[in-house]
This record gives sequence, structure tokens and C-alpha cells, in this order.
Amino acid sequence: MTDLVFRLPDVGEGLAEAEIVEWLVKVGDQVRADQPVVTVETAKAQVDLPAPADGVVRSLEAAAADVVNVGSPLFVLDTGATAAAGEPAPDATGTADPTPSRPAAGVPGGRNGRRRLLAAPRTRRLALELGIDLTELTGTGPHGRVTPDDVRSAAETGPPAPEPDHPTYAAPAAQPGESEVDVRPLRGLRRQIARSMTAAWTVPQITEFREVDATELLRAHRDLRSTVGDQARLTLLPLLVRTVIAALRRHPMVNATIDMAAEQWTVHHRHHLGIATATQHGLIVPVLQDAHRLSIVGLAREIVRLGEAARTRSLSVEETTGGTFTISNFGSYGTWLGTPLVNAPQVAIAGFGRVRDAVLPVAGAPAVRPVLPIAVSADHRLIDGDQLGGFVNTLAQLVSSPLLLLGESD
Amino acid sequence: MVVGEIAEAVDLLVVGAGPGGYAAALRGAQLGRDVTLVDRDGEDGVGGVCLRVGCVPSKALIELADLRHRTAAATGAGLTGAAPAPDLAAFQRHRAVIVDRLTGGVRGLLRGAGVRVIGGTLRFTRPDQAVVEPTSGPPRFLEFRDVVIATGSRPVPLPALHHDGVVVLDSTDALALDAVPDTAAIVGAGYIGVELGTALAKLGTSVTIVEQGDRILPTLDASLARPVSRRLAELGVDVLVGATAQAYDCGALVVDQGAERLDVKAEKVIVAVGRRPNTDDLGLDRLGVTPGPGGLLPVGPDRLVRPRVAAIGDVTAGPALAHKAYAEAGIAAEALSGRRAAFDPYGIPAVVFSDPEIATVGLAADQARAEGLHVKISSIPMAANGRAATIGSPAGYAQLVAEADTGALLGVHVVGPHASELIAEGTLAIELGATAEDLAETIHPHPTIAEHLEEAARAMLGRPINSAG
Amino acid sequence: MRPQFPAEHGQAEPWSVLAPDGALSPDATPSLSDAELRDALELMLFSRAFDEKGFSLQRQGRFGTFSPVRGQEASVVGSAFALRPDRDWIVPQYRELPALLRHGLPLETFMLTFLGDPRGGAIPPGVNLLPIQIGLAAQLPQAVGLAWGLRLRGGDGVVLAYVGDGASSEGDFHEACNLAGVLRAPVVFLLQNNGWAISTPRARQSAAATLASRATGYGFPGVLVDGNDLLAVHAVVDQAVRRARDGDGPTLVESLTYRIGAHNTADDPRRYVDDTELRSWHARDPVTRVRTYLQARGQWDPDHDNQVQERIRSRVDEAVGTVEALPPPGIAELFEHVGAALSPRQARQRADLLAEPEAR
Amino acid sequence: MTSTTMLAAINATLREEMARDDRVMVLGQDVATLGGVFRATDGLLDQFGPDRVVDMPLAEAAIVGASIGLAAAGLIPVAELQFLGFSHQAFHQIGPQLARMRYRSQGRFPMPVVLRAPFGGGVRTPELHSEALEAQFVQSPGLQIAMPATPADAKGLLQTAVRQSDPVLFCEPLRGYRLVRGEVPDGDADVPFGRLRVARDGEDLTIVAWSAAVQVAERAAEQLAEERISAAVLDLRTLVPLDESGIADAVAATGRCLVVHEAPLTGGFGAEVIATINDHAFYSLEAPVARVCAPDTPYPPARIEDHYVPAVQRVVAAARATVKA
Repeated sequence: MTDLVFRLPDVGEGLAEAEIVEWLVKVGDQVRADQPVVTVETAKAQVDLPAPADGVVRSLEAAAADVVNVGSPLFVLDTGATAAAGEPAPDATGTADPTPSRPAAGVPGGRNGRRRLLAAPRTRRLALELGIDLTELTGTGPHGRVTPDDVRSAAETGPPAPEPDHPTYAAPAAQPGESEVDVRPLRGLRRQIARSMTAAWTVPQITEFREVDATELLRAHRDLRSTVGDQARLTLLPLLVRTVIAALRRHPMVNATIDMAAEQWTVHHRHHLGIATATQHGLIVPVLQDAHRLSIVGLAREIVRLGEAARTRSLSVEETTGGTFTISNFGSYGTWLGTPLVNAPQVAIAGFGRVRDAVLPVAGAPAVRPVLPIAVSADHRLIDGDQLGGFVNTLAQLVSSPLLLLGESD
Repeated sequence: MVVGEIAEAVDLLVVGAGPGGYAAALRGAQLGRDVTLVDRDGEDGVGGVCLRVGCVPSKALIELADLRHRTAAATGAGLTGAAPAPDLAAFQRHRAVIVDRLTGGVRGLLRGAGVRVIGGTLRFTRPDQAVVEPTSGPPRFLEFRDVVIATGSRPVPLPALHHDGVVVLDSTDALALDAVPDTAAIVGAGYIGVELGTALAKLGTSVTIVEQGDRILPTLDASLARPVSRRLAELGVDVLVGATAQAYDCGALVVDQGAERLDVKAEKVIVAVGRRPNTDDLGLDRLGVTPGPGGLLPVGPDRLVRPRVAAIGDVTAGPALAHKAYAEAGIAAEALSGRRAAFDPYGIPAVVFSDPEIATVGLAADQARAEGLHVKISSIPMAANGRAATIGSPAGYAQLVAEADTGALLGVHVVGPHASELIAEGTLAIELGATAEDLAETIHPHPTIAEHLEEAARAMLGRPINSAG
Repeated sequence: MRPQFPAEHGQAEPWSVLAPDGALSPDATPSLSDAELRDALELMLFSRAFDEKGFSLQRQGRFGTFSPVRGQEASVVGSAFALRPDRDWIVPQYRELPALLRHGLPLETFMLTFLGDPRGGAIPPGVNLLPIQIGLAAQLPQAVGLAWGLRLRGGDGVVLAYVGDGASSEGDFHEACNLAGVLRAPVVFLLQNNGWAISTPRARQSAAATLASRATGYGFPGVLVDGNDLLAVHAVVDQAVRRARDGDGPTLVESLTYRIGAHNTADDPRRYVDDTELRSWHARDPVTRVRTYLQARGQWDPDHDNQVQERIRSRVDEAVGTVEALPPPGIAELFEHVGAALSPRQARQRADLLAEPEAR
Repeated sequence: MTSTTMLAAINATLREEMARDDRVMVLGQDVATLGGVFRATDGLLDQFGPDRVVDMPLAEAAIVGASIGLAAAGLIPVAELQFLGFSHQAFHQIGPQLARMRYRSQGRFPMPVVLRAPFGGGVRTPELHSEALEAQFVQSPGLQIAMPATPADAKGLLQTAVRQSDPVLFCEPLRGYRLVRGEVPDGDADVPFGRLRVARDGEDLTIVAWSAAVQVAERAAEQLAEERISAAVLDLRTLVPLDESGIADAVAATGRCLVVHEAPLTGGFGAEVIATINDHAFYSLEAPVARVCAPDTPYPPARIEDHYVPAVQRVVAAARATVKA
């Protein structure tokens, strides 16, 4: 027999490649010279390529939709064969050594997508160790290549790894559909939240509530907003942050963290304020680093930026750690008053509810005033009731008279 | 011990001291495990089939045969004088030295790592216990925490041809021949049969290869096998395809080919129709492990059959190749030691030391298509390579398979001289997710076979230099 | 051809020196001097007197259950006289009072044992005795171990272990003899065949013609001796002790004697002992035999006999007085010598018992 | 510290004790030339000679009885009963003789005798080799009973046994001989009798065990930990003397208790442990004390012994039930 390898000719002028549109024959077919065998499309035209001689098609070296280089084999024609004969299927039993069978290379994602996953072995191992499914990542390298950094950042924001001893051998799949309840694993951010809330609950805490006349605060807010203008979207929150920092300055031990394992606590001279932020993923607490150094505008911008980053899960590790005190602005979603939970290892948290009008005694007469509910919880291991009361008093005073902030040193 | 099964505590038990087993033992020791390695042949078994009676001796024989043959072929290229005659007895001594040095090195590593090596036949008796029957002395009971099964494989015999080690040989016997037979028939045209047939032919044996299928190397792409087929014909090797060995009778192998019955004169008959995993006499039922089809142990990506039991190498699915076992060994040792590990290569290179050599890694074009990938293919004949011409082996080609839109390499397939060495670059490229452009832009030394990959990559990009395409 | 079994051993004649009428066997030389014989006879008389006193006290409620020696005095005293108390050891059963006295055990201590007083076990330091053994034959492996230990410690002491015909059926007898043979331990097994194990006659203990013949099976000599013949018993045991001391290993001596009277104070032998047989053994009384011999040699006379009897009586009375004057043991003694120290649990039990009202 | 097996620890300790005190000698069946059927006395004959390492006739009573005599002669015999299951052949020399010789002789003859006896199941022995008979010896006042579970305790308790003047039944877990490895201190291990070992701390439940059952309890505790049940494991080390306060304190701390032993349930030493808890920690209990023991059947043949010897899963199940009770 004589095999004739038909290579892709340059059917245009200086074209390098062509895409296979359709095979007009199949392996084993008898073809005559000049019979069209394959339709290809170049950048210029769609053409049929004919058989160079009589023969039997022994193999097709490319498939429909493949892009083939000029000069690459397209098909093999057995020009010595006269009768059509299909390739006999190799007998698996005792025909020949089964090895080296071509190993089926693992192409993650190959089954689902049509893209090759590009990741070096080191990256793949890192993904395994961190429990990251590479097929769900978009690589930042050339051609979407996944880099170790891609994996690490996915690990920081993505679902944590399953337990190391989780068996990877086949386990019977759960039967879906028949249950009346929807049982879901506690995973990812939700699991982290569950864990940190559980940790928070182990802290013996006390909460003090206060309703404060917010007339002056709202006025200051209004005035400031007109001053700031387009520089930033100024909500009430930057003002409250300022107020809290001022109160913390007067009560330094509230700006602290506790370490029961080491049986010590740390008073922080810098103020890194966590802002509890509701996202569609769940509660995230980005941290305003060195909030005491930021201007009102700076605070406003930073709060917006962090809130956006939280919602897109693009916060860096530094932006979610190291907080010394937390503010929960639960009023922003309508809650009037709630009990904030201390964000351990911090020792206190301030919650601000929704401002609403209430009747207050003003100079001995009932008056309708905007009222801001404040709830501050503290770790009772470190902070006694009177200390908490002192802090809340200061905070309430500053909220009701924001002018006093002018007297605070920076 | 007069009575009772007084078990010894074993932390990590590794069964089989082949490339998989000894590598798992060493990796386990690195991870701080207390490792016990059991092999049928004890310290003498270290290295397994590969080092002692398989790959390594076989490559030594192929090297010798090739050297002799090329010397003869070089008479027209600048050498004169009679070609040296082969002396297999001397070869066997030479081979023993090589094998001793290699296995001795491994034994030293094991000793250095504090791995305890026990000789004897092991059977599992309980999910956490095995008994080892040494060649002498009472049985020892080992109660283990974790186990790696790395017992390898053995040649499959043909019922029609009773293996006697004198006339009817398996591959191990064939590599131990101390004289070149005048005639030999090889049953099975897989890589072992082709390698042995080629080597014997080059040493002067008149070789017939008998294959039941329709061509040689049936598990490889036909196009890869084609240059080898041609070369075998040049070497005078008779390849009978669609032929079944029936019996050995009166100095000849009786072969049925279609309706015809042939007598193939053969001093020796070498049966190389495949290998079978050594999983049948291990008492795996007691271990709570059931082998799958063909005796293979089903494993997960971490090579665990079940918690605390790993299997690697020839007893698991995939090519029965030492380097696969070797790679799996580390995975198994790590997985059993509580680390995250998965056997997740993009490609396992496979090499046939035929003439020309075949080496392949990653996906063939049709496999890639089956995976749903759009592919580009570039194939450059070896004739375009200067170095190949100087070697005098212009047969073969290099083929790259890449993803159409990104150019990421999916498969590298080489037929030609030193393909076995070349394939490491292809493997690295695939594992690193390199593209054809990466390969084309990487400077390769000239004149080498290696630059052929660069050339193939350039061709894929439409800018070949040395080949017209 | 059928295998030929060896014939049964016939009845061997026991070694004897003094005939029942006190006549010295013509070819015999006494192994004890006249002075030693007088001491021996006095000890035999003491034993017999104590037996009577003990019975009497027991019937008055002043003494516990005890086993008299009567009839076996020559066997016990003759064997004990073959030992050197300063280096040799006696491992008794419980019917060997005169041997224990000769070896240095205070009579009071012995009496305390049979008064049910724990202090009876307190063998004084330097007195080479193991305590009386109620577990039959249990003392024998211990005796072998003791003999072996004496040798390991470099001494030349010999152990004389007493056992009866009944106890010789125990497994310990076999294990001990077997071990002694293997170790060539310096031990003499003095098997007092007194015809009875309570009511079970010797014939029900073993089909062997003699118990001494068992020694063959252990690889050392077995000797049958007339147990009512003081000089014969002494001569045989003396020879056995000599062998043991010289490193030639153990000897089994079957001392053929007879228990004249009850097994112990609680027994009524009239229910099983044949009167005729008893009378025949009365005629072979071991004490009479020595006394006759010594009188014939001018070494004993009725006056001397009276003095001796008087001395014995006062010694026994003195001992009775002493032990009866001792304060009775109490709860404290319950916990004494259980171990080197009391465990917390034992200490609490002791305190609890002492705190109970009736204890005070 | 060296990591070694139970067997090696016993062998080394015997060697050290014999070297330390020339009164110490070893006797038993097959202990000299063979070095013991499990090699516990391997090499001692070569080092100390035939007067101190002695092969004995196959007679358990003679071995124990002779040991009594040897002790009376001033030696310190360490006798090996090849298996505790054969101790009945010598029981009359142990309970009524060895145990009470000091008492009988009012202190004249203390008995510094150690009876080493391997025992315990799970090793596929023929009949009578595996029985856990410890409770049968408890009623022999004067006899102390040591049941080490670890190589370190095998050394420490054996040292203590050899160096004090009362007889000790030293039960060695066959299954643990080569299986249980651990750190063994050099020199004096200083493990007194009557002081239990807290093998594992825990808060929800106290598992009391001794000898081979300690490892079973520890493995059960590991599994329980995965279910967030925190189980303490007590290794009693010696049954006589018994660390009553140690048991009471530990059980009072958790309020729940489970006793595991290899002997049959009825009259097993677990009953004594529970009675002790009843005496000293009753009002701290939050649940009835449970037992995981062998059933009241003869020790079975090898093929079914795994159903007999308390298994980890049985302990885990009983612990769960106790915690929920």
C-alpha cells in the first residue's frame, strides 16, 4: 500500500492557514482523483479541495472547525488500495501491549467549556491547597493564564478550602429533588460570618442604649453637604465616624483589642474603624485605616470606595483586617434600634439606628425633634458598665452638639 | 513467635520497591513518616522491574544494538573495517554493573532516610493488618496506619505458548539472553515487542513480529507508527499483522494469518502481549478494596482507594510507566500524610524506544477535539532538520497541537532521533501553558533535533524558516 | 512379638535400725550418740505431752484446732536431728512440732498459730523455717525454690520439706519433685506415710507399692525407712542431707509410720480406723522403742523419766500461761503485714473498722 | 528518650534491673535460650548467665512456688508465665501463697516477686492464650496488679515492681508488644503504683481503661473528637492499688463515665471501678456509668474474637449514648 499525505496547500496568495468547514468524505471512503474531499475557508474564500489521486481515505488529520496551517497534513490517502476497507478495531485482548496508550491528559474545564485552562503545575498545586476551583477563575496572565496571584486573591475572597481530610474518593451523590427542605452547606463568606458571629457570641457583652437629639447633627450634615458639593457623596456616616473617633480619644480603652489566650489586651493609639456593610454576599466589615487622619471628604470617599469594594468582593486583606473599633450603621437599612455584637477581638461596637422624629422635652416643654438611637456594646471582660456609660455619654454629647468637635484635638 | 499474631506497628507501609514504591517511601520519610517498605525480594527488590529487569536493562540493550548497527551503517560515512560482533554474555555483565549501581544508589537513599525494608510476600489480613511471609523464618504481622500499594505488574502469558524461560520467553528473559539468537519471533507489536524486535534485528537476529491487530503499535496514532513500520521493513523485520500465534512446534512458531497457517522459524519466541497488575494475590478483599476491570485499583485524584489506602503505578489506570508511578508516589505519600495533593498532569509523556523513537505527550488532535477544543496543528518532517541528517536518521516528524485561538500547546508528538529526550521540552511547555509563540520565540540551539520544535512552532504561526511546509 | 512391660515393684523392706523391742540391729551402728539420743527422746516425750495438753486445752476451749504428732515422733524428731539449724531449713506441713522446736521455734509462737492468732506466723529472725503450711503440698515447690536460692546465694544449706502420704497426691508434689530433680536442688523430701489422709487410707492415694519408688521417675533416689525407728530415720535423712549438701541433689524419703489417734482435734478416727491395725501400731510405738534402748544402755531410768516429764509439764504450762496472758489481737492486726504499706483503700477500711462502735 | 516498642522496653528494663541488682533473676518457660516466646527476655542469658536466667520445666505452679522459695532465700525473681491464660495452673501458688506469705509470716518473708504474664485478645491465638483474667486476681490481697498500656509505663511500672518488696502480677498486652510504640525515658521512669495516667484530656466524658483497652479508648476518643465529643481517657496503670481519687476527680470533672475492658462484663474489674465512682463521685454524675466489655462468654476462637474484644466502634457508640443520656 502507498500512503499519500495531502497537505493544506496555499490556496490563496500568501495565506498561512485555513479553517476546515466540512469534510465531504469519511475514513474508508474510496475517492477518485479530483473528487472534492474537504471544504476549507481561508481569510479570502471558501473552497473545496480535491483528492490528488484515486485511493481510499485512511485518515483525516483535522476536524471541522479546526484551523490548519498551510503545509500541515489534511488527510492520508492510500493510493494502493483498490477496495474500500474499514479499519478493523484493535482487539483489546492480547493484541499488543496496552501501553503506552496515550494518556488522557487532564484538561480542566475541557468538558464544559471549549477553552484550555492555562495554569502551571505550581499554580495548580496552590489552587488545590487553597481549595480553589481553577475553572471558575479568570486568569490575568496572557491568554487568560491563571497565575499564582490569581489563585491567592481568589482564596482571600472566595470560599475557604474544605477540610484537608475531606475524602476525594467517590462518595455517593445526594439524591436531589425529593426533599421538602433545601439543605445547603454552610460555605464561603456565610461560613466565615457564622464563625465570627459564634466567636462574638462567646464574648460576655453589655449594651447601652441612648436616644439623642440629632437636630444639630442634621444641620451640620446639611451645611457640610452643601460645602462639599460634588467632591464626595456625603452621608451622615462620615460625621458619625468623626464623632466616634472623638469619643474614643477621650475613652482610649474602648479602642482596644483583647487576647484571652495571652491574657492581655492592647490599647490602640490609631483608629482603624470597621464599617459593617451589608452586601448581597453577606455581612462584610471593611476597615477605614487610620480614620482619624482623614478629613470629612476623605472619609466620605473612602467609605464609598470600601463599600463598593465590599459589594464586588474586591477588598484586599489589609482592607478587612486590623480594625480597632466597629461602627454598624443599621439605620441605613431602616432599623430603628438594635443590639450590635462586639466584633472580637475588638472590645466595643457602636450601632446607629434610623433618625426619626420623636417628642422630646426641650426646655421643659414637649417638642418634636429628630432623634438618633445609639446602641453601644462592649466586652464586659474589659469594660465595666460605668466605663461604657462614660463613653456613651461622650458620644451622645458630641452627636447632640457637633460643634464640640471643634474643641477636640486632632 | 510461637503463637498468635503479634503485630508490629507500622506507620506508613509501602508495598513494592519499584520506582513508585521506593519514591513513595522516600517522600513519606521526608514528610516525617516512619516508613516500612515491603518487597518480595527485600533489599534485592529495590528498583523493581524498571531498574532491575525492565526499562534500564532494555535501554542498555537497545543502545548496544543501535551502536553496533550504526557502526555498520557508517561504513559509507567515514568508517571502515568490519562491524564489531555482539557479545551478549559481556553485555549481561555490563548490565549487572549498571543495575547494581542504580539500585545500590536507591538502597543507600532508603537507608539514609531511615526506611525499613522487609523482604517477603505480603498479604493483607485485615483492613489495617498484613502478614509478610519471608523466605525463611516466621511470618511477621504488620499493623499499619496507612498503606501505599505499588506492587506493579507482570507480563501476561499466552495460554497457547507455555512460558518456559528457555524457548518461550517473556520480556525479562529476553533482556537476559546471553547469546544472540539466529531467529526470533515476537508475539505482540506493542512497544515492548517493537523495541525488542528492533534491537535483536540490529544485533543480527532474523526477527518476525506477530501481531493480532492490523498494525504495529496499535495504541498509538497510525501516523506515529508509520515511520517505524518503514524502518522495521528496512531492518528486515517481518511484521505479520492480523496474525495469531497458535503454538510452538519443531523450532517454529505456528501462526494463523487469515485462512493461512504459517510456520515462523524461531529459535526463541518472545511473548510481549501486555502486562497485568499485581493485585490478585494481595488479599485485597481483606483490606476492603475491590479491584476494577483488569485488576486495576480505582483511585481518586489523590491516589486514594479509600481513606488510608493509596495505590500508584501499574496497579492503577493509565500508562504502566515508571515515571507515572514516580509522580504518583509523591502525591500518595502527601495525601496519606494529610496534605492536599492531586495527580493532575496536563500530560504524561510516553516514549517508545523504537527506530525512530516515538515520543508523545498531551493530546492528539482528535482527542483535543473530543474535549471540545478548537485546535491548530503543525507538522514538520524530520527531513528538514539538519542535525537529523547528520545522524543519518531523517525519518519522522514533529507535530504540535495547539488551541486555535490562544495558541496554547495541547500536544507534542515527535517521531525521530532523540524524540525521547525532546519530549521533556514539550511536556514542560504543556504543563506551563506555553503557546506555540512562546516556543517559537525561545531560542533553540543549532544544529540540534530540539530546534525542530521551534521550527514546528514557527510553522504553526505561519512563519517557518527551514521548512517549506 | 508383644512388648514386654516391666514387672510391678514388689513390697520393699523399710530401712530399720532399732527393732520394735528396742534391740539394735546386729550390723548397725547408731548414728546418734547416747547424749543426742537422750535429747531426742526428751523431744519425743515433749511432743507427746504437748499433744495431750493441746487436746485437753482444746476441749476446754483454750486452744484451737490442731493436729497431734502422736505415733510419728520418731519420724519427725529423727529427721530433724539430721539438720544443722544454723544453716539448714525446714519447710513444714503442719504436723511437725518437735522438729520446729528443735530448729528454734518458740513453743509460744507455735501455740499462737493454733490459737488462731496472727502472731503465730511470726517466725523469729534467724530461725530457718517457713511458716506452717495448710495448703497441702503447696510448700514443696517453695522448698525447692528455697533450696535453689540458698545454693544461688552461695550457701551450703539444705532444705528438709515435710509432706504426708495424702499430700503426695497433689500436683505440687509432682511439680516440686520434678523441678528439684532438674535443678539438683539441695532438698530432702520427707514423706511421712502415716497411713491416713483424714479418713482416706494410703491405698486410696496411690497404686504404687511404695511412695518412695516415685523418686525414680524424677531422677533421684527414693528411700523407704521405718518411720517409727528414730535411729533409722536419722540415719537415712542424715545420708540424704549429706548428699544434698555435697551437691548430689534431692532425695525422697518415705517414712513408714502411723498416725496413732485423730487427724486433728475435730476428727473421730473410730469411724474409720480398724482397731486391730491400731493395736499392732501401738506395739511399735516409737517412743517406747527408744526408751527401751536407752534404758538397756543405762542411759535412761524411771527417775530420769520423771524429771523429764516434770520439766516438760512446767515448760508447757509456762507457755500456756504466756500465750494466755498476751493481749488479744484486734482490728489493727487485721491490716498488719498485708503489704509493705497500706493502700489508701486499705487505710480507709482500717479506719472505718476502727471507728465502728463495737471496735472501741 | 527513645522511641521503642513495649517489648523492647520490657527487655531493656529487665536488663537494667538485673544489672543494677544481682539478686534479680528471670525464670520461666523458654525464657533463657530462646529469649522468651515473644523475645521479652532476649539476650539476658548471654549477659547474665544460666544461674540468673533460667529455663523452667513446663509447670506453672513450680515456677511460682519456686519463686516464693527464691524470694525467701533473698533473691528477687521475675518469673514469666508464658500466658496469663495458663495462670490457673499456678493460681493456688499465687493467691493463697505468694500473695499472703508476708502476712502469714507476719513480715518475716516479704515477697519481692514479679510475675510477668502476657495476655489479651486480637492476636489470633489458640484457646486459653488471650483471656483477660485480671479481675480473678484482684481478690488476692497482698498481690498488686500492674497493667501497663505504653512502653514508658511498661518500663516505669516494671522498675517499680522489681524494686519493691510486694508481689506483683505484671500483665503485658500481647497485642501491644510490637504494636505500641512510644517514648521511653532513659534511667528511672519513676512510675509509682496506684497513680493513674491521664492518657487524654477531655471535657464531656471520662473513659476508664487499662492495658490494651487504653489504645482502643484513645482511638475512640479521636473519633469522638471529630463529632465534637471531648472524651478524657484514663489509664489506670495498676488495678491494685487503685487510684480511687484519680478516678473520682476525673469523673467528677466530666460527670459522665465509660469503662472499657477486655474481660467479660460480669464481675469484671469495671464493676469495681463503677462501685468506686459510686462511693466517691456519685453526686457528680450526670448519666449512669456505662461499660464496654467482652460478653459473658468463653473467650472465643480466633475467627470470631473481633466480635468479642471491645472494638473502637463499640466504645464510640457507648460514649455517644452516655453523652446523650
